[in-house]
Amino acid sequence: MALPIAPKPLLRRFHQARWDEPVIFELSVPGERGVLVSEIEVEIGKSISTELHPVIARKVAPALPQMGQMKVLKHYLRLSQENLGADLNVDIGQGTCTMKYSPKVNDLIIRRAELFDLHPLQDPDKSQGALEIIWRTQEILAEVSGLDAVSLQTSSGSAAIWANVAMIRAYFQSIGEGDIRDEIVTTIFSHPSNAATAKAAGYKIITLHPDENGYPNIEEYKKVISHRTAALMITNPEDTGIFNPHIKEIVELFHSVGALASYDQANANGILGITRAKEAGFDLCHFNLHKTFSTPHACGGPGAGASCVTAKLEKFLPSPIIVKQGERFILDDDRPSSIGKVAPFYGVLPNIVRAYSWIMNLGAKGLREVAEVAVLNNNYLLKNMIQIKGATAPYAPNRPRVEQVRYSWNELFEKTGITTEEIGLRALDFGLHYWTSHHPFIVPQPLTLEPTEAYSREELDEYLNVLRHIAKEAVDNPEIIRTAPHNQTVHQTAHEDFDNPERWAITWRAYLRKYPEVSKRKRAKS
Amino acid sequence: MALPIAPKPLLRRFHQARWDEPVIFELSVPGERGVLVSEIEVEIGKSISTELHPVIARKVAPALPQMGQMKVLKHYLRLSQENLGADLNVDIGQGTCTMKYSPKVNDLIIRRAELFDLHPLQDPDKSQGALEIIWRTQEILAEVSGLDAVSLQTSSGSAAIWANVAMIRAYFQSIGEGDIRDEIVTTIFSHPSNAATAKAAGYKIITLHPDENGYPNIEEYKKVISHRTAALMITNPEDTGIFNPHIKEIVELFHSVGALASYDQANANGILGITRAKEAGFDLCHFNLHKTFSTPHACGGPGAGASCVTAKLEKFLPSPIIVKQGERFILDDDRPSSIGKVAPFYGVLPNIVRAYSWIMNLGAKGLREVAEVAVLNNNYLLKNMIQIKGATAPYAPNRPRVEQVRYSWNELFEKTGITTEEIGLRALDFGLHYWTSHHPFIVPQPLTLEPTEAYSREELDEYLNVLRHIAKEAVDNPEIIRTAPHNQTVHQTAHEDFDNPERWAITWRAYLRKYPEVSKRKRAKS
Amino acid sequence: MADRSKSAHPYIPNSNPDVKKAMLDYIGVDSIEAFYSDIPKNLRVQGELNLPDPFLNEQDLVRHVVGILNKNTPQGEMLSFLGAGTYNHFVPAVVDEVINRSEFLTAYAGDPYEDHGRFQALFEYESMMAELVNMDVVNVPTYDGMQAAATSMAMAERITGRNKILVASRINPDKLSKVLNYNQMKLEFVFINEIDGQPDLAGIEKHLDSSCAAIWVETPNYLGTLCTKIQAISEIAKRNDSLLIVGTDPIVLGILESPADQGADIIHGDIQSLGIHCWFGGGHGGFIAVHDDTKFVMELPSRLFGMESTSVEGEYGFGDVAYERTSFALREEGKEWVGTAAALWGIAAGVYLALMGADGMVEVGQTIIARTRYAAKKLGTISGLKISDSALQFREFVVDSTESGKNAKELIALARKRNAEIGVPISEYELLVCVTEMNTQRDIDQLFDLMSEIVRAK
Amino acid sequence: MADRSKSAHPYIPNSNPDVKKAMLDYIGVDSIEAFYSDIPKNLRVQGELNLPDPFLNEQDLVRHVVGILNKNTPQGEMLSFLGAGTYNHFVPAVVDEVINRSEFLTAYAGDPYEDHGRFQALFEYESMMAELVNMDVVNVPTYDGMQAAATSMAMAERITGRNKILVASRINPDKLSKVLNYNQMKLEFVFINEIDGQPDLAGIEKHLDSSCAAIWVETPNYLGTLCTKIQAISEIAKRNDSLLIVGTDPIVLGILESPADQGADIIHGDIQSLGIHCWFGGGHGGFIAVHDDTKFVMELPSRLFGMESTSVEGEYGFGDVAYERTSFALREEGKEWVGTAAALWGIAAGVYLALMGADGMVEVGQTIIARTRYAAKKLGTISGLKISDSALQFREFVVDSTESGKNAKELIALARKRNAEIGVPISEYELLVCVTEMNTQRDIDQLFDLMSEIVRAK
Ligand SMILES: Cc1ncc(COP(=O)(O)O)c(C=O)c1O
Ligand SMILES: Cc1ncc(COP(=O)(O)O)c(C=O)c1O
Repeated sequence: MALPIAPKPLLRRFHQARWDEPVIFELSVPGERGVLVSEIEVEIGKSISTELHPVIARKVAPALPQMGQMKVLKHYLRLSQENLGADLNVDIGQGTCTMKYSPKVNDLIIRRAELFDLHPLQDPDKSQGALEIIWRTQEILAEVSGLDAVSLQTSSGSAAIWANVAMIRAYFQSIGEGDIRDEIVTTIFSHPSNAATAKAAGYKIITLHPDENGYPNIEEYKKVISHRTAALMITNPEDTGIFNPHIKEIVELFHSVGALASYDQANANGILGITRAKEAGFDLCHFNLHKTFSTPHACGGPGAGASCVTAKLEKFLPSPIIVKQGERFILDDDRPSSIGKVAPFYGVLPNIVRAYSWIMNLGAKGLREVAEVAVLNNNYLLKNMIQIKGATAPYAPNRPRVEQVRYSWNELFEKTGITTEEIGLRALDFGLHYWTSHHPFIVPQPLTLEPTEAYSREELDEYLNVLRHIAKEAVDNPEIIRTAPHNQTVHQTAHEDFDNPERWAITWRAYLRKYPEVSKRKRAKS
Repeated sequence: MALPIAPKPLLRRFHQARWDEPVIFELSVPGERGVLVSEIEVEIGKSISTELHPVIARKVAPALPQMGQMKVLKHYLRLSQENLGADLNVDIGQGTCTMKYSPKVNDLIIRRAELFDLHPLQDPDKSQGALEIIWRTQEILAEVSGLDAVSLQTSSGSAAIWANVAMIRAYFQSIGEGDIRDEIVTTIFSHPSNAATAKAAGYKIITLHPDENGYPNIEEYKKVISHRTAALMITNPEDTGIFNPHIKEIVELFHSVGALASYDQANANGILGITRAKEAGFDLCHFNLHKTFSTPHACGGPGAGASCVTAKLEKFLPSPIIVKQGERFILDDDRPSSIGKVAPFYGVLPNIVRAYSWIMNLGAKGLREVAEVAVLNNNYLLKNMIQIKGATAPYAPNRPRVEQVRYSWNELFEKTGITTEEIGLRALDFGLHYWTSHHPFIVPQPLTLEPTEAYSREELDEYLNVLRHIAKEAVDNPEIIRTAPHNQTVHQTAHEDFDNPERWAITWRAYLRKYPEVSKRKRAKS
Repeated sequence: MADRSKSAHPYIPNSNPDVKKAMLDYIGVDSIEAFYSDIPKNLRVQGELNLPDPFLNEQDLVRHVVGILNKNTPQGEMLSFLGAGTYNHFVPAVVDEVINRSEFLTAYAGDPYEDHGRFQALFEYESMMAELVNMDVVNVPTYDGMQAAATSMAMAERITGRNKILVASRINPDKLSKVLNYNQMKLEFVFINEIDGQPDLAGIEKHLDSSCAAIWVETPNYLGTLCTKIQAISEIAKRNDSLLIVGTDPIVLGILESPADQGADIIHGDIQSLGIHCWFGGGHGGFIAVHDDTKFVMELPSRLFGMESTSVEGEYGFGDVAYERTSFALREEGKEWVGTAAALWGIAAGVYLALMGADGMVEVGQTIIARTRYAAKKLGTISGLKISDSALQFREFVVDSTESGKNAKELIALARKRNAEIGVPISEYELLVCVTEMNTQRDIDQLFDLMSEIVRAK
Repeated sequence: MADRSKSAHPYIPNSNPDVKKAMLDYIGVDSIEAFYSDIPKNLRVQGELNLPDPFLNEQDLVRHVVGILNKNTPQGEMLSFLGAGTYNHFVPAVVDEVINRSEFLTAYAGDPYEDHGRFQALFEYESMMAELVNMDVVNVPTYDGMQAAATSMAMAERITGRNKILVASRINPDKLSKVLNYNQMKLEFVFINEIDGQPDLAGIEKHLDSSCAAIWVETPNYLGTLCTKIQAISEIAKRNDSLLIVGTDPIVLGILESPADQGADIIHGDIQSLGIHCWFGGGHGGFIAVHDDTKFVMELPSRLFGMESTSVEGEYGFGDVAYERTSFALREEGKEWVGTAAALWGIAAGVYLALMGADGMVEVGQTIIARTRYAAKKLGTISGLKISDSALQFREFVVDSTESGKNAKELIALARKRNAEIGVPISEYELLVCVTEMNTQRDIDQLFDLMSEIVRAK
């Protein structure tokens, strides 16, 4: 042992932080306090009782943990280290989710009282800044989609799709076709939320399957549309990363039977400034600000959704909308055809401001650069991936992909019995997240990679090297894969109980109730 | 594998995050950028050249890494996870350093433009808030020490001690004894900075050693003081945690020969509101705001020092001081006897505000509670520690300790050959920091534990359990200790090169220069 | 020296021309255009998007955006008594510290291995919420309380197979708008007016029939009134095999008996009060709680994180309970849908509850009650204003200004001139005033002075 | 319900009376007093400390402290051209993100194992600074640039065994105060006035003798003037076996040849410009750079983090180089002293340099030069003001107002009335004006308008 230091091996020798933390209730010590509450002033205390009506007064205080402040902090900091986070990861394995850099400057910008300490019902004269940013973001997204009007009220992509479905429904009700048009057409490689929200709105769902090109033949659409069709709800490029070049024709087909067409642009990352809802003739579309527009994913929300519509549908947008009047920004709530509220107030402001900042740092040229480099990165991965033995990119052979590719490990599986889930668990040992794509697995043993613009070539190579290595291990040493993860916070987790109502434990209290031996043990200890 | 889950073992199964990160230069890719700079306006660009005089213009840009922003962030986030941090640790193993909870609310309070974006020379009318907090903190610390005047200009404890030495020097110069009084007396269990700063100020150092009580017999002081003595500089309780009850007598002894007495109260945590510099007659003392008063240690600074003096020495305090005039706070710089500047401007403002907030959350009662619980925690540890086979608490047997104890593993070492350093490395495997105390090791195989008020009984027990376990391992399985750490970011580090000028590498460029094979390898790779 | 035009964008490392070229060469194509060959010309945007000029460097960007935001005035810089859906409660610093951790802020959909922390934190959130409501099952938060309400109704429809909801409390109109629109294809809503702020039991009985899926009560209701009749309504519902759905705000549950203990089958609400800033109304999350009964659990659309053992003894593992319910698994055959929701706010609420503990939740309830009652009492002494009995009010109450001759909008306008927000107008002469633990006695006394003044003002 | 008096303090978990009692019982004493038995009665504080009433809960505390801080006006809300030791440069968000990470913010003195991250980050800081200065050794930051200067002189004394420093540049008076006081027992300082802002070579030669430990030059000097004579002075120094010590600001080193390449033996300065906010003057750190020469390295008092191999191939380890120099190891026999210093600012500066990269450092230098020159040129056109040649000015320059009849203090007072800070007075009629990349053309044009106006004002 002495200088110089040998070269590092090809693969990172990773271990995730492991704190073996108890569940927070186990850290409770009677009498400890995490934070004290503003006290009732002596004068108020003298004259005012705090008793509640005896019928409703709580008799037993809730059994929350009692912990000193540093203990609470420490527990959650440790848990945070046990969480990978896009900031620490080469997060290209979560295809369809557009994991990209959420710039820290945008987080810094939002952490100010001038944003977090605004009440939605305060004098609009004192929230002109917030309203201005919402309005500007609406304007920008109108241009990015090519459509005419935008609402930022929803807090996720699916909720924005929901709002779009609700507007479709309202539109047909407004023209007296609400009862007739009860079908919505989607494709199996469109995000599940298109089907699910439409179903929740009361529609019957017709799902088309792809041919060898990766998308349904246009003839399939012709077979299913009719006067009962309310709308097409489609992602394009679909989850395969394949762009359906017939999209305009398809939209026209729907229009020809009086139906609408709604475009799921949750992920517009590969086509920013390249092609839009407008060019293909869509009536509605939505964006996820938490994907394409970089707001952080926040462990699964809050996100922020944008619903964009043509002028024809503008009056159905959720209320209020923010409009500019002279130099002032006002809330317009007087909109009788509106579908009303889909979410509280005006949307997830911190995310709207973040997205606005992100866009304003890039401009039109920058957005296009985002798209181009995302697509470049994706095709670079594709070129490499299909050279890995056992991996394929189903459909449309030799065609480029847009922003992502749904790969298949089926060949590897057939040869070795190693599944995509197992590969995923093994990838964790190298500090990389890997997701096996949405059910149902139309593509067998799927893996969807979406590199976005945020990752450097070296990082893409790191990911590829790990996959190459695991593909080789599947042949040479499958046991190490089957017993993975080895270098993670926890080890292989059982899962039978998760689907067994008698045995599952969704909360600590349910766990103690269902497994009294644990409570007994705990009581014995203390 | 199924619910319920078995009890956790006694010791935490810990692994620190391991990212195996390259050195940042290895992450550089030509052309990448982390942040762009405000551009020269077109109009300025047209009329103004940016060329420097050719004699001094840099010809080759500095060889800094070139990295995208997310890559920079990711690198440092990963390094941060590879750093333990008091927030994540049961940080009682860094005795003498008063590791305690640095409340997050205080960090939140300081992160505002009204503090970080103030210029020290801006209109004092526009920085009254900052001046007010400095002034209030001065007043509070005067009361906590019992002395008359306070400067918060320094950024560490040692620097505050330095300021105190410089004032002692100025004092004797002012009374014409500057040349005569050239000796300073300290004790071996006073913090090394007392001796070192005094030496840097030009003094000869006389260091007294303890008797079996843990402090020098008062007769030893009598032997060394004379008209050449400038001052006593002493910590009390000393690093052993033993309070010298004769301190008032000792101070009087120094006064009797015309010398001053300066009290190192870096760590006053066990005696807040219990005893002060005033009561023992000291002329000067200092506090570390980053210890007793909770400001975060910041990887080793910035801290914040407070120098406190009696009225007699007030005129020597560093300039400016902050004084209250009517309702205004002003900077007084017109102080001809002042030692001048010891540091820029008015001190480390963020830390002064943090300390102020901490004190204002506790008040007099709270500070005393801090002291009492710190001492309780310490004596709880002591009671447990001396029951561990192989561990002892040298000096003053059966006496209580104040806020810390210097223990010795000498018995364990003699029996097993396991050193305190080795125990320290093994403790890391359980996620605990352990420090072997300052050189020189007067106490053989030392360990100084200082639990402060911040840790709960359960946390103290966790630390004790680990030490008990290691003490047992030393007998049963010493090899596992000798090869530790096993669950850390890195493994046993060589150290010979650190003391070999031919081989050490203090910077990446020096490394590449001294080990040309590395550069060659890197060139070959790219 | 430096040629600034060649810089890669800081967020796009491979935008550096040399890297691009090398990658294109590797792939074997000439230009990025090649990857767009599937997009027909007539679908292509002509030229550049028409967007405002960007601020390419961070310094200028910050100046621009912060410049706009500074046109806002935060509540902290005024006297504010606004509620009506978004509430100004105290957020301990530790909450923000935790949810701003990169690891939590930027994570998304990792497995229960590399995202163990997220799973555990949300399991703990579920568990602490469960203690508040005394029920064994709480979801990973959905978007907001409005969605939680809407979904609770939809669940009742699926559970009972019936299609009518009796609305027995006065509901926040925004929430109602959402609930009605959401459920319009499947549920009919019948409104039964409150009497003196309490549900009208006789009215409920009158409308009860075999099509009644559930009775919907809120406590506090839109006007801040706590409901004393939940137990009674629950008995009525039970007799009819209808469900009792109760909306509440969890911040009251330190002092209020959980509706579950008075017979509620489904409890829903918004968690914004639990450690989440106002964010101009953009900081909401919804919870739904049910008993650990398959019939109910299987109708929840949200994710449910449960605990599990691992291959190592004593190690806590986590994962998705009953994943096959969800739209992720089943598309339109799943329960409603699931996706990005409000997980980070759930973590925030969990940290908040852990910090507060039992004592904190009791105390904050007491402080709010005390200050609400104090404010109601004081304002009631102003001639021209009428406040109904505040004994059952929590955090909000109604001020009726009819007698003063000034309507709510006029009063608000006068107050705003004095940098104060005195409440939300809910009818021409009625103001909904909100008092939280953030409004100290001094604030309330100031409100009193101000109201006295503006009521009299000419 | 809740008895608020029995709560443990949130920062002191064991302050709960039951826990205290249990611990005392375990120890076997009656009360905490027992632990203080060594502290004689006459040393005990009588009664309680006389401190202001505390704000026991976080909500009230925040309101109190933020209330005081809000009396400040940040530079961002005025027109500001202040420098003279603390500089308003842009701080990228990532810098604050990194140094606010709990792990870095609260760590202290861990081993190179559990604190691997801190060691690596500071090694990288040293290494990036080393590239800026083109020297192989840079310390873990000391307190500030003033201390770095003072220590550089002390090092020269120890290295050469000589006791005189020739001060050839105009030095910031605060820094000078520190350096003189620090070194008063060991060094004599001889001041050689500059000629036209440049060191006086002849003057230096005149004072050079065998007692001369070093010549001290600053570039930029106190007035912002870059020094063109370092090479020449280095040759003079070398001939006399004296050292050349150069003070600089690292933010200029993207465009300025490193003084090391012109013969400097020790370079020192402040790192506040590199990603650290102004903090009212409380955000400073000092660097000292030397060549990798034992004679120099062994005289550095600060910690030096070096790289090492570990027992695992390819793993980077880190640790303290030449620890036996330090006061930690040797008490008064160490080199000056070491302790808590400014490590976190070192990490900040490292992150800053990594973000900026070579191009960024060049560009920021160019932007500052361009705007400084533009400002000097514009202000020079105002009649009554005189600005000397700005060709060698970096970031600061002097405005002489003699001809206007208004002195510096008057001008400043007039400007402050208009919410502007126009500079720092350095003599009766001289103002030191500072222009950084934060001052855009618009700001400078506003400064011009304002100066034109106040120079004319009656
Ligand atoms: C194409 C597409 N549509 C919709 C969604 C749903 O978005 P959210 O998770 O925000 O509900 C996603 C996210 O995975 C998506 O990729
Ligand atoms: C008693 C004592 N004095 C002085 C110091 C020096 O403080 P600093 O590290 O801030 O220079 C310390 C810190 O370890 C200390 O414990």
